[in-house]
Amino acid sequence: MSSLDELYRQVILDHYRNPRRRGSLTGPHIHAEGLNPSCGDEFSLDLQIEDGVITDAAIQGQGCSISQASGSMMTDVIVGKTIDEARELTATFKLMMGIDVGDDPLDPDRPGAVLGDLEALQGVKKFPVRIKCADLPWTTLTDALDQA
Amino acid sequence: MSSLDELYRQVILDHYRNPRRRGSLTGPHIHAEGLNPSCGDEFSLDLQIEDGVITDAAIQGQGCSISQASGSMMTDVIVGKTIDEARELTATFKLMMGIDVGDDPLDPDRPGAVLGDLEALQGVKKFPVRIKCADLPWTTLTDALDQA
Amino acid sequence: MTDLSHLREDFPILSREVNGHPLVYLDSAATTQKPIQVLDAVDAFYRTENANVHRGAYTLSAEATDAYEGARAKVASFINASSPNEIVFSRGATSSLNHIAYGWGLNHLSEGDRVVLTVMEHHSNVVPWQLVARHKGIELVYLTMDDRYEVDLSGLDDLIDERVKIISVSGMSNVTGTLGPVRTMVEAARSVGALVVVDGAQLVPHSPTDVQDLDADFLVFSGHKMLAPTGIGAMWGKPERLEEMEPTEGGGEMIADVGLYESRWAPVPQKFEAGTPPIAQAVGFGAAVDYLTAVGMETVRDHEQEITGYAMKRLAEVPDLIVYGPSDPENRGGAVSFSLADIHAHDIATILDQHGIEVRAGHHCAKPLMRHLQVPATARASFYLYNTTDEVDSLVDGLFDARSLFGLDS
Amino acid sequence: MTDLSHLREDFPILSREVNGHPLVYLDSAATTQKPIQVLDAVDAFYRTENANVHRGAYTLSAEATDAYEGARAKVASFINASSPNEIVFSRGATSSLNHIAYGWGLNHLSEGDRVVLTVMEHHSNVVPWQLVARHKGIELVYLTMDDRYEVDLSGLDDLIDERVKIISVSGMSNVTGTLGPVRTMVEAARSVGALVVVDGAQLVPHSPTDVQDLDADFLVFSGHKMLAPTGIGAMWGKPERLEEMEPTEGGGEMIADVGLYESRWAPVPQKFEAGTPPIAQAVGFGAAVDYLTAVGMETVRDHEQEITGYAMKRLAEVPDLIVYGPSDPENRGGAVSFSLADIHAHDIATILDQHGIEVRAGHHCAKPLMRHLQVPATARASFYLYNTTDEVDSLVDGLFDARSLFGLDS
Ligand SMILES: Cc1ncc(COP(=O)(O)O)c(C=O)c1O
Ligand SMILES: Cc1ncc(COP(=O)(O)O)c(C=O)c1O
Repeated sequence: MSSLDELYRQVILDHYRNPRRRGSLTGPHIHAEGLNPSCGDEFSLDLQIEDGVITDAAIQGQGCSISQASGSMMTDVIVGKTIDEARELTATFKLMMGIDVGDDPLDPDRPGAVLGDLEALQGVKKFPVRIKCADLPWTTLTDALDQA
Repeated sequence: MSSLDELYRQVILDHYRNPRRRGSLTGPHIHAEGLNPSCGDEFSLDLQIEDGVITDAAIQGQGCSISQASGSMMTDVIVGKTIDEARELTATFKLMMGIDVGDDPLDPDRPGAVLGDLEALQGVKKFPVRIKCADLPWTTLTDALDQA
Repeated sequence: MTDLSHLREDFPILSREVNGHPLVYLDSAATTQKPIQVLDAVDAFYRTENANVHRGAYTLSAEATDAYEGARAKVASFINASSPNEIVFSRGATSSLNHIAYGWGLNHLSEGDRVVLTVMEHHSNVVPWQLVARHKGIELVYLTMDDRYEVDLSGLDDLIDERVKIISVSGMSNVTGTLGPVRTMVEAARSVGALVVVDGAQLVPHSPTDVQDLDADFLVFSGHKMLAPTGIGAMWGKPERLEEMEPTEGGGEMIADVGLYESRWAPVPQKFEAGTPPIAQAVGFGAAVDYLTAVGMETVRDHEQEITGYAMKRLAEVPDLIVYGPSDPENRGGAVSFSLADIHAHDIATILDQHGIEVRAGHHCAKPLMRHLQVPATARASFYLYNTTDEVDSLVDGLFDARSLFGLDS
Repeated sequence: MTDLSHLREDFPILSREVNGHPLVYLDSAATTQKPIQVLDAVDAFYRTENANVHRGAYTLSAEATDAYEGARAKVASFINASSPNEIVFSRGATSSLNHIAYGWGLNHLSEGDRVVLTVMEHHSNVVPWQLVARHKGIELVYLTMDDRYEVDLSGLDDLIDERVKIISVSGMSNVTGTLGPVRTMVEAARSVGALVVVDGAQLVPHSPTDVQDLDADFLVFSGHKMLAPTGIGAMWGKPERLEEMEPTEGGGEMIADVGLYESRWAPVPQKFEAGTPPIAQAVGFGAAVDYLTAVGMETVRDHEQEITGYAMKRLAEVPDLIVYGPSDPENRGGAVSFSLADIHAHDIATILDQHGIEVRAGHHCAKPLMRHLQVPATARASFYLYNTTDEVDSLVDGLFDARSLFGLDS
C-alpha cells in the first residue's frame, strides 16, 4: 500500500465526509476552540460532563480530512469516559502519533486506552507536517478538560 | 611621488594647519553650512557681498585636512571676485575634481577661472571617497551664492 | 509558445527530486527559486568586497558602498524610477507597507480619515492599516469583488470623498491573479488629493512596471519573489512623498546629527534605512533584476500568460474543479487558486507533494478574501519563467490521483 | 598566546589585496567577514531547500521551515535562552531596538516616564527612544562616563526612582570598548520594577553570553557582526516581556486571524515576524553560531584580550597617540579608538588604506559620546578571531608613515 493509501484510509474519509456528533450542545457545557494558524484548520468542541464523566460531545469546524476525521473519531471514543480516561486516551493517541507528551507519559497498553478506529490515523506519521492536523482536536480536548 | 605624497602636499597641510580667514563676520553677511554626513565633516561659510562682489569671507568647521584646506584655499581665491566669477571658479574646481557639474559646464580654460593653490588638490582625484571632502566647501559656497 | 526551458539550468534546485519525483515547483507566488547568477553575485560580494557601507573611508567600504548603491540604481531603473533616491531598501513588501502606514499614515492621518482597501488584499496590506487605525481612529473602507473576480468599482464614485486620504491596492492578487484597478484608483484619488499605494509584490516580478506611467505615490515589492535573496525588498515613493514621510526606525545611517534629546535626519533614502542594511541581499537583488531584464519582462509576462492559459484549459478537464479567478489569461496573473470536489486544499497539497509537485494550500494570507469567496482554503499553483507546460500536465495527473484516492471517479 | 591563525583560511576575503598590500581588516566592529562554512550553508539552502516557511504543506516548505526554526534553536542555545521561542529574528540590532522601543515602549510608557541611557550608546539605542519620546512625552536621562572611560555610576542611586521604566545600555561600546555595567543596571532596575534592555551588538559576538545569568529583560544583536550574513539579527526577550509587547509590524505570518477591521496575533515569536522573514540569512546565522561555538567563545574572548593588550602596548609607542578607552584588556572589548597628533581620523584611514589596512574613521554612530570625549571623530581599529599580532604591527607601521606624511618626526 502506498503511503498515500495508508493516509487516506476508507475509515478516515468516512469520518471526514460523515462526521459524528457535528453541531453544538444546548444544555450546560464546556466549550473549547482550537486553531492551526499555519494551515487555518479550525476545530471547536462542546462537552457535557456530569460527575466527572463525559456524557455528551459536539464538534464543529473545518479543515482537512485528517483534522476533521480525527475529531469525529475522538468524540466516538470519549463519550462515556471519565475525565481521567479521556486524558489517558489523549496521551495514548499522542504517543501513537509520536508527539512528545512531556515528563509523565502513560502506559499506552493500560486498559481503557483503546483507540479503535483512531488507529487508522497511524498513516499520518509518515507525513510530519500533517501530524498537527491529527492532533488539533486533541489539543482542543485538553483545553476543554482543563476547564472541567 | 607616491599617491599619498601627492595627496598630502605641503601647501595642503599648510592650509589645514593655518586656515585663512577662520572665524565669522560681524557686519551684514550671508551664512551657509555644509555637512558631510558620512564622515561628519562640517564647514560653515560667511560671505560679505557688495554690488555683486564678494568683499569678505570667513570660515569655520572641522574635518579632515582635505576639506579644511580646500575651504581655506577657496576663500583665498573668491574674495574680490564677482558672484559670477565665483560660480565659474566653482565649476572649474569641480571639473578638475571630476565632479559632474550638469548640462552646462564652463570652459575650464577661460580667463578668470585660475585655481592657483587649489590645483594642489588634484591629488585627491586618485582617492574617490575623499573627493566629497574637497568638494564640501564648494557645495557650501553654492548654497551661499544662491542666497545672494 | 515562448520557450524558456533553457533557463531552467540556471536554477540548481530545479534538478532536485522530491519524494522520488523531479521537483515541480508551483509556488513562486510565495517565493521564487534563485538562479546561479544571483547566488554567485551574493557569494562574490562576501568573498571580495564585504564591508559595512557609507561610513568607511577605506577601499573595501567604498567598494561595498558602490555595490550597494549600484543595486539601488538597478532596481530603480527596473521600474523606471527617475532617480535611485526614490528607492528605499527594506526587508520586503511587508516591511515597506508598514513603513508607509507608520511613517506616512501615523503622521498625516487623523480621526475620521479613511483608507480605502479591497477585499483581495494580502494581510500585509490590511494589518498595518489596522494597527495605525488603533492609534489614530481612522476608518478602513473596502471595495469588494464581483463574480468575475474583478474588484467591484461600481460604488467607487460614491465612496471617494475628501475623507479618503489613502487608497492602497494590490497590483495583482496572490490568490485569484486579479489585476488591481490601479489606473482607476489613481484617477479617483487625484480628484480628492488622496495617495495611492500599490502593493506590487505580485505585479513587479511578473510584468513590466513603469512607475512614471503608473503615477501612483508608492509602490512596494519583495526581492525574494523575483529571483533575489530573502531579506530584501523595496519601497518606491514619489520624491515629495518620501520627503514628507517621517522615519519609522531610528539608528545609525539615517541621521544627520544626533543630540541627547533631539536628532536630525539624513536625506532620503538614507532617512529610511536605519542601521546596517541588507547589503549582500541588495547586491543579489541587483543581479536578479539584471537577470530579469536580460530575459525581458515582456517575455516573462508572455510566457506566464501562455502557461496560465494552458493551465486553465487543462484544469477545466478535471471534474468538480473550480478555479477562483478571472478566466482570461490576458486579464490576470499566474496565481491560480482552485478547489476540487470535497477534497480539502491541504489534502490536495499532500497528495501532489507525493508526486513531487509543490503547491500552496491555505488562506494565502488573504483571510478577508477567503471569507468573501466563502471558502476556508484553496489550493494554489503559481507560475514563473522557469515553469513548463509539462509541469502543468503533471499537476493535472496529480489531481486525478487525488480524485481516485478520495474515491471519486475519474 | 592563543593562535587562531589557522582559521584565516576559512575566510576567502582575507587573501585579497588592497592597494597592492595584503588586506588587513581591522573593522569587525562595523561588520565581520564570513567563513566559507556560512557562505556554503546559505548557498546550499538556496540550491536545495529554498521555499517560503510556515505556510506550506509540502516537502520543500517543511524543509525550509525546519532549517529556519533550526537556526532559531541554534541562536537560542548560543546565548543559553531557555527556549527557541524567546528569539525573534529581525534585520539586526537596530531593528530589534526599534521593535522594543515601539512594541513595548509605545504601548507601556506614558508622560513623565523615564528611560535611562548612557552617553556611550550607539545611535541605534538613542534615536528609537527619541522617536518614542515624541509620541509619548517620556524623558530620556543619561548616565555619563568617567575619566577612566567607565560608565559613571556615582549618581545612579539618586537617579533610580519609580519614574524609571526602562534602562537601556550597551553591553560593550563600539567606540571605547567599555563594558556596560549590566549587572549593576539589572539590580538597580529591579528595585523599581524597571526593564533592562541590553544592546549586545558588540557583546554577543565577542564574549560568552548567558541570558539566564545576565537576567536582563531584552538582549539584541546583529548577525553580520558575528560571521553571519547581513540582513539578519535577533531580539531575545523574557517570555513575559514578549507576551506583553505589541507587534510593531503587521502582515502575513504574524496573525492568528485577520478580519476586515480587527485581527488577532499569532503566538510569540511569530507575532513579531511579519511577512516573509530573512530565511536564508537565518540559516547562515545558525551556521555562524555553530562556527563560533566550535572555536569556543571563551577562546574568542581570550584571543581578543590578548590582541587588544598587544595593540595597546604597541600603540603606546606611537608619539602623540591617545587611546580613548579603558586601558586594561580584561576590562574592555576589542574596539580601540584613537587620535594621532593633529592628523584627522579620516586622513589616518586614508593613509592606512594605502597600506591595505582597513580601519574606520568618524563618529562611529555615537555622536553623543564624541561630544562627551570632545573629539569630532576618532580612528578605530577593531579585532576579531581572525586578526593577528602581525596585523597590529602593520597598523603601527602605517601610523608612523602617517606621522611622516604630516611632517611629524618619528
Ligand atoms: C500580494 C502580496 N502582498 C504582500 C506580500 C508580502 O510579501 P513579503 O512576505 O515578501 O513581505 C505578498 C507575499 O506573500 C503578496 O503576495
Ligand atoms: C553598540 C552597537 N549597537 C548597535 C549597532 C547597530 O547594529 P546594526 O547596524 O547591525 O543594526 C551597532 C553597530 O554598529 C553597535 O556597535
